[in-house]
Amino acid sequence: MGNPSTPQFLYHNDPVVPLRLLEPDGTLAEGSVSPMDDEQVLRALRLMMLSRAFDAKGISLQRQGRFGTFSPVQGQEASVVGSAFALDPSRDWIVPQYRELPALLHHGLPLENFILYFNGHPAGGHIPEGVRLLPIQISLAAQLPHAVGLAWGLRLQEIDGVVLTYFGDGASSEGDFHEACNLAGVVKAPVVFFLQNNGWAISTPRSRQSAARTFAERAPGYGFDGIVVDGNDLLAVYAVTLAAVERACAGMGPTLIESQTYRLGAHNTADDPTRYVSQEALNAWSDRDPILRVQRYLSAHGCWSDRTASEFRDDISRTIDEALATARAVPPPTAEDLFEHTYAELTQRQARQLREHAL
Amino acid sequence: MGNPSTPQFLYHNDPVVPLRLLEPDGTLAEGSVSPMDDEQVLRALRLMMLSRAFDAKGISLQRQGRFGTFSPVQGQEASVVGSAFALDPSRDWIVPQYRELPALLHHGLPLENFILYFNGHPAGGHIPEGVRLLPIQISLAAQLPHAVGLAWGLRLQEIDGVVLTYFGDGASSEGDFHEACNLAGVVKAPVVFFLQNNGWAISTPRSRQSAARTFAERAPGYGFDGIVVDGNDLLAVYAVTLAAVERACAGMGPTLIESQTYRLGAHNTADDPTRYVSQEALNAWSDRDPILRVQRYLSAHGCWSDRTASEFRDDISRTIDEALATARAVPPPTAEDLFEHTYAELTQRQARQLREHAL
Amino acid sequence: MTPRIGCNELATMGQMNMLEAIRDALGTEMAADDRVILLGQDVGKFGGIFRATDGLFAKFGDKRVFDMPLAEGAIVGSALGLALSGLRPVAEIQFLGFAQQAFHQIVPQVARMRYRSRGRFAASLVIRAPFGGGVKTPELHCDAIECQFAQAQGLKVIAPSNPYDAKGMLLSAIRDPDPVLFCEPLHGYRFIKGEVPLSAYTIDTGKANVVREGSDVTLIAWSAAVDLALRAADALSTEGIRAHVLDIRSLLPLDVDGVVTATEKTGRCVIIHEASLTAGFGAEVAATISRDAFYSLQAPIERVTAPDAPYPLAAAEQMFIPGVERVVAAARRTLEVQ
Amino acid sequence: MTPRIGCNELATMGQMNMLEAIRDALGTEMAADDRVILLGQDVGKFGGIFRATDGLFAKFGDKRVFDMPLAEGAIVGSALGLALSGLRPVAEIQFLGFAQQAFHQIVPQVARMRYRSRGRFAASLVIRAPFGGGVKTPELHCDAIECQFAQAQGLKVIAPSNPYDAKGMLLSAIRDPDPVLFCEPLHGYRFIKGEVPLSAYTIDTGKANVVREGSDVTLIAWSAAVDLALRAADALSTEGIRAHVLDIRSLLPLDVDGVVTATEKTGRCVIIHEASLTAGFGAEVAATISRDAFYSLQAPIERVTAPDAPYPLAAAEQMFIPGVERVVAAARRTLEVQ
Ligand SMILES: Cc1ncc(C[n+]2csc(CCOP(=O)(O)OP(=O)(O)O)c2C)c(N)n1
Ligand SMILES: Cc1ncc(C[n+]2csc(CCOP(=O)(O)OP(=O)(O)O)c2C)c(N)n1
Ligand SMILES: [Mg+2]
Ligand SMILES: [Mg+2]
Repeated sequence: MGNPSTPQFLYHNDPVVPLRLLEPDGTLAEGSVSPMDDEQVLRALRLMMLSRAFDAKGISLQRQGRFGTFSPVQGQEASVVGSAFALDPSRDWIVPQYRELPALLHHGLPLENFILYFNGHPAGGHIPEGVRLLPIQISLAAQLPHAVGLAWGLRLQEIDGVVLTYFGDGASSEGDFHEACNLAGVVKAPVVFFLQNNGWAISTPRSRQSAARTFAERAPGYGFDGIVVDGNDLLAVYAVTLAAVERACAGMGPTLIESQTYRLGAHNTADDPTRYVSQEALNAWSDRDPILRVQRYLSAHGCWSDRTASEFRDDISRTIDEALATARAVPPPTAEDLFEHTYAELTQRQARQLREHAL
Repeated sequence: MGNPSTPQFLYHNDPVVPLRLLEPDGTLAEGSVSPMDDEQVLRALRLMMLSRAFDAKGISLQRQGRFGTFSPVQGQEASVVGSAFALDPSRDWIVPQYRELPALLHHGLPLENFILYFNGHPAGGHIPEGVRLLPIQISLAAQLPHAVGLAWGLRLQEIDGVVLTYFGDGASSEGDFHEACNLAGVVKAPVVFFLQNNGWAISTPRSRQSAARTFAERAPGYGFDGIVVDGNDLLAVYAVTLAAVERACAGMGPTLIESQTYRLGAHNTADDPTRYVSQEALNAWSDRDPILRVQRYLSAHGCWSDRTASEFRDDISRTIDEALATARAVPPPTAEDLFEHTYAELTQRQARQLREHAL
Repeated sequence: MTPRIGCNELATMGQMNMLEAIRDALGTEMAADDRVILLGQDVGKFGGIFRATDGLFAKFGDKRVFDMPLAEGAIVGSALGLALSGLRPVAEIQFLGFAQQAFHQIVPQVARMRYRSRGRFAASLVIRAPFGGGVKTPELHCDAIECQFAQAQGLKVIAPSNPYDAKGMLLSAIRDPDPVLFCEPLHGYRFIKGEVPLSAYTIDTGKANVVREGSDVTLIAWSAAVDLALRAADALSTEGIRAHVLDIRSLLPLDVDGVVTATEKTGRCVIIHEASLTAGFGAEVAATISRDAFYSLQAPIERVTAPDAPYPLAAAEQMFIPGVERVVAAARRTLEVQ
Repeated sequence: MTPRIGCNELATMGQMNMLEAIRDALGTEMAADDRVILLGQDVGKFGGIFRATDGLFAKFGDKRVFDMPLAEGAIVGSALGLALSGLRPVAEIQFLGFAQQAFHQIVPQVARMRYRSRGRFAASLVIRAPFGGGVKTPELHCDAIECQFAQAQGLKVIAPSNPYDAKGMLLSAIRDPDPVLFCEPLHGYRFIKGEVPLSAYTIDTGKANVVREGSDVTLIAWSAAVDLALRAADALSTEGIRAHVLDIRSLLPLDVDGVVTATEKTGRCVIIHEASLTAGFGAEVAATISRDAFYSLQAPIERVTAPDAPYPLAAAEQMFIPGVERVVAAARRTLEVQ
């Protein structure tokens, strides 16, 4: 990464100003060099657009009662995609929260599994063999100690690989955050704590979540570095995450990344954010839309045109429709599904209950 | 406190060098003024010596099977007494862990209650009306959210008072530490987190507890100040705690104080520290004995002589013997004691069980 | 039994669902006692994710209603401290499944403060949390884990089944000197409706309640399962079977006498709950009966519960939740024995 | 029944207490399988506060035995991650009471990983923790809360009563693809002794074990209470009463057939445990019997347990813990019924 945009970690840096490489107008920040080539950026953009399109589709299906409650990514696409692109899916692991669809897809989860999951089909929980991904976590922050244990275990067995775990500003208030970070520091686990500060935990604003100036400032309290990045800047998120991954690979232990972004939509499809989000805040952040920013950047390079845009859109809607069709073709759950995988084998009682159920 | 030794809080200070006012040889550190007058220091010394004497007595009684397992304060007397002296027992609250006997006594707990408690007598749990003290906490760090809630509640009701809570370097790794500090920062609770870093959690050394350079560095992650103090320096501990109490009273919210001290004895009377503590470490810290330091200081002022020493000793052993006698005179627990105070009133089942017990 | 309401009281009654009854209780007690405060995730301006505290922030302001950082342990632990300072906190946990994050504060701390301090300190507080399935929530939002708290001597664990009880029991809980875990039926929030007095009233939370008289078989339940029991009783009545339905209301402490009396009424017992069979609170009810009402028993004690497995994702939940047919079948089985 | 040991095996047997048997199992499996690692507070150089891991740090080094920061949630949560990385973690929680700090990791996380991932990931790990009273420990060190985990479908909750079982069940637990909460009787650590084979062997942890044959009354227990049941059986035998003693060994899953068979043997049942009465696991055992062995029952099912109250401070514990006289009295009561 020996270029002028190498991220500076907290000990050496103002902890409050987020690192930015790409300005909202799509130009590179002064003195910055892009850490991704245009082809990579195009692939990332496709994923960001897929995510945005899936949000829209999911919300509309949900309104028709044809899809379950789920949490859209809208506004956070650079944060999620930039970080996922810094990982090697054949080596690294993702330990997710629940609002990171494009990262899961990039890492190898079939879109139909995600659809099945939020449709409440048991089969949706399955993660294909070989995909280095833990299940979606509903219990906030509970995934963080798992990520640390997994990373530590890889290190103990001298298996290459870094674990990146996603969580929100809200989740960072749970005790599990602290216990996980502290352990990670002690055992120097190759883990990246990727905190998506999207301004909200349901209706609770960032200001009510913590009096800390930044969440990244917590890292020194665990003996490692933290950094704040502009989470709506694909290039900066990618650069910072890549640096953290490389540090972890080099045995330098954990990093806490605070990605400052914004939830442009509702918490989930059951939520009504107009009750608590001001229109001004939304407008301010809409101007910083992460997808527009990348499109402007690519336009300036001559890599983005109305034609590419419409090709992308067609391709994406085909992808989504196919996944929906695949998911729809999965037979409904059976009584066996209720019991299977509780244990490696059915217990006496389960076997009896299953028989009774079948009657 | 407008004197040159006003504690500097972390944002403005090197977080790693502990504040010290009194050198191990009993002289004041350069440019320092004592925050306590000699009469206060004498009273503090008496309590420190009482604590040390009680440790010795308790250990010897325990060996004879006449006292339960308890955790001696030995080595930490300046840390415990200096902090307790900064509080006003008629206004402030203490929320203890379990290794703070002299603070409890100073705050109003009769010594016989403490003896009864560690003798396993139910009556030992009682805290006299008017004494602003929560029960001894066995579940590490669980007391911290209680302290925050109590402090916050006082503030909401505009009742004067600060809550000081004690906990160890070990306890600081629990999720409750994080949740409590974070909440305290958000609601600006008038609470002082007094972390006694005595180098050990049973056999686990400080280095294995956290990779943080200091625990005090965690405070900025919660939006308030932290400070490191020489925990074997009565004057520095007093000064730092008083400043934190005054800040809390003034509505400036919480402070995290890391008192760097050392457990000179065993974890508790069931522990054998020779298995894991090196003799060198013990020697190094014995040279920094907090009681000797105060005695040297007072000697230089002409306030401490062999005669005062022997008067103190006699007075202390009388105090301890009286408390032991009072405790011994309490009748043994009854079946009623098993049930009473579970709820405000006995439940149906409890009433029945008590009747059966009485048969 | 739920008191019959006379004509002259009707003017002072309102038709409410469970949520409205709960909100009404909170507002009533906050107006009456300014020590009562609310805390929890999103309970402020937002009014709670289910709107249980809707309007209370606007009415009582930011010194009485508090949005909390996302940490259940700190919500419960600070509520204990707030209680010790002299306030009467009512804490909301968004879903009972997340009370597991606060388990170490609820069971060994809140429940024990009185005992530990030999009566010096009382943890007079309420923890409200919805639980149970049937509304297609995500994982861990639906788990019926009320029994995991039923060993916590010092705590009261209560679970109303209807709006009338919800309001009265919540008012009693807030006034109770002992801590109360108040488990609310997620399924019933909007579906279960009834007449509720607009004024304040309390209910002896420790007393089981006969919600339907019968002489052939006793159905015992709490929370949303009472509604199921009543529907099963309706179905049974079409076959001429008169079911006696007991709502235990309180798990801890358990009204042993109430359970025994209801069992003796018929000698045949079906216990119904949303949790899985093994180690659900139905076990305690059955065990109590199998000793204290043994001689009245005419048939094996049936438990109709969810199967022994985790609560499944939403598309499978209807197979998981006990339904009317299973209750009816179990009741018939008890009657097949002569 | 614990297998009889032939003469030629004696050379390969050792007299051990519970602790020694546990330590032996850990050392045996660590030598046999280098995926097995130990983690917990003070388990390293210090060998654990009860010395259960004594010598293992010296033998297997700092890549196999880990002193952990003081955070039970992180011990359990990271053990889950370690298991997913391919290791076989055996985590020690110093006292089961402090497993409440990890409740949210044990019940909704460890127990569910297999189910949540539809079999892709197995949480193959063991959590060891001592529990129970009688050794004058401080508050919260003695609480018998094993039943609080017995609703955690996906987890196994087992509790050996003697050194032979302790070793065999621990070896089985470490090899089990499913997560196991291994509850060790604090009281028995040093007091309960027996012959233990020096080689490796496993025990089907899910099968209840008849530890004494009898025909008059069935005593059912687990962990330290089995020893109590045996002492009560001795006392009863002096009155000519032959007690049948069943050690259920496993709470979750429960060996329903084993419980039913043992009950049918005598038709009279006393269940014994260290936890308080209400919602203790005895309730599940009694409830199971009251349905599945109902027709064999000759008398009310008795439960001999601690009273409904928190575990008291040490000087009162002897009044709290169930003793031989109470078991004998309960057994006699069941026999008074004709
Ligand atoms: C332990 C726990 N407590 C409460 C909830 C309910 N809940 C679901 S999402 C959410 C807010 C999460 O905020 P954040 O972590 O910032 O993530 P975001 O939704 O903003 O992506 C809450 C409180 C939960 N799922 N888990
Ligand atoms: C939640 C919890 N886990 C474990 C224990 C067992 N235990 C008792 S004291 C102790 C060490 C505490 O260390 P620290 O907080 O530094 O306090 P110190 O003993 O050094 O004063 C441990 C692990 C406990 N009491 N509570
Ligand atoms: Mg958020
Ligand atoms: Mg310590």
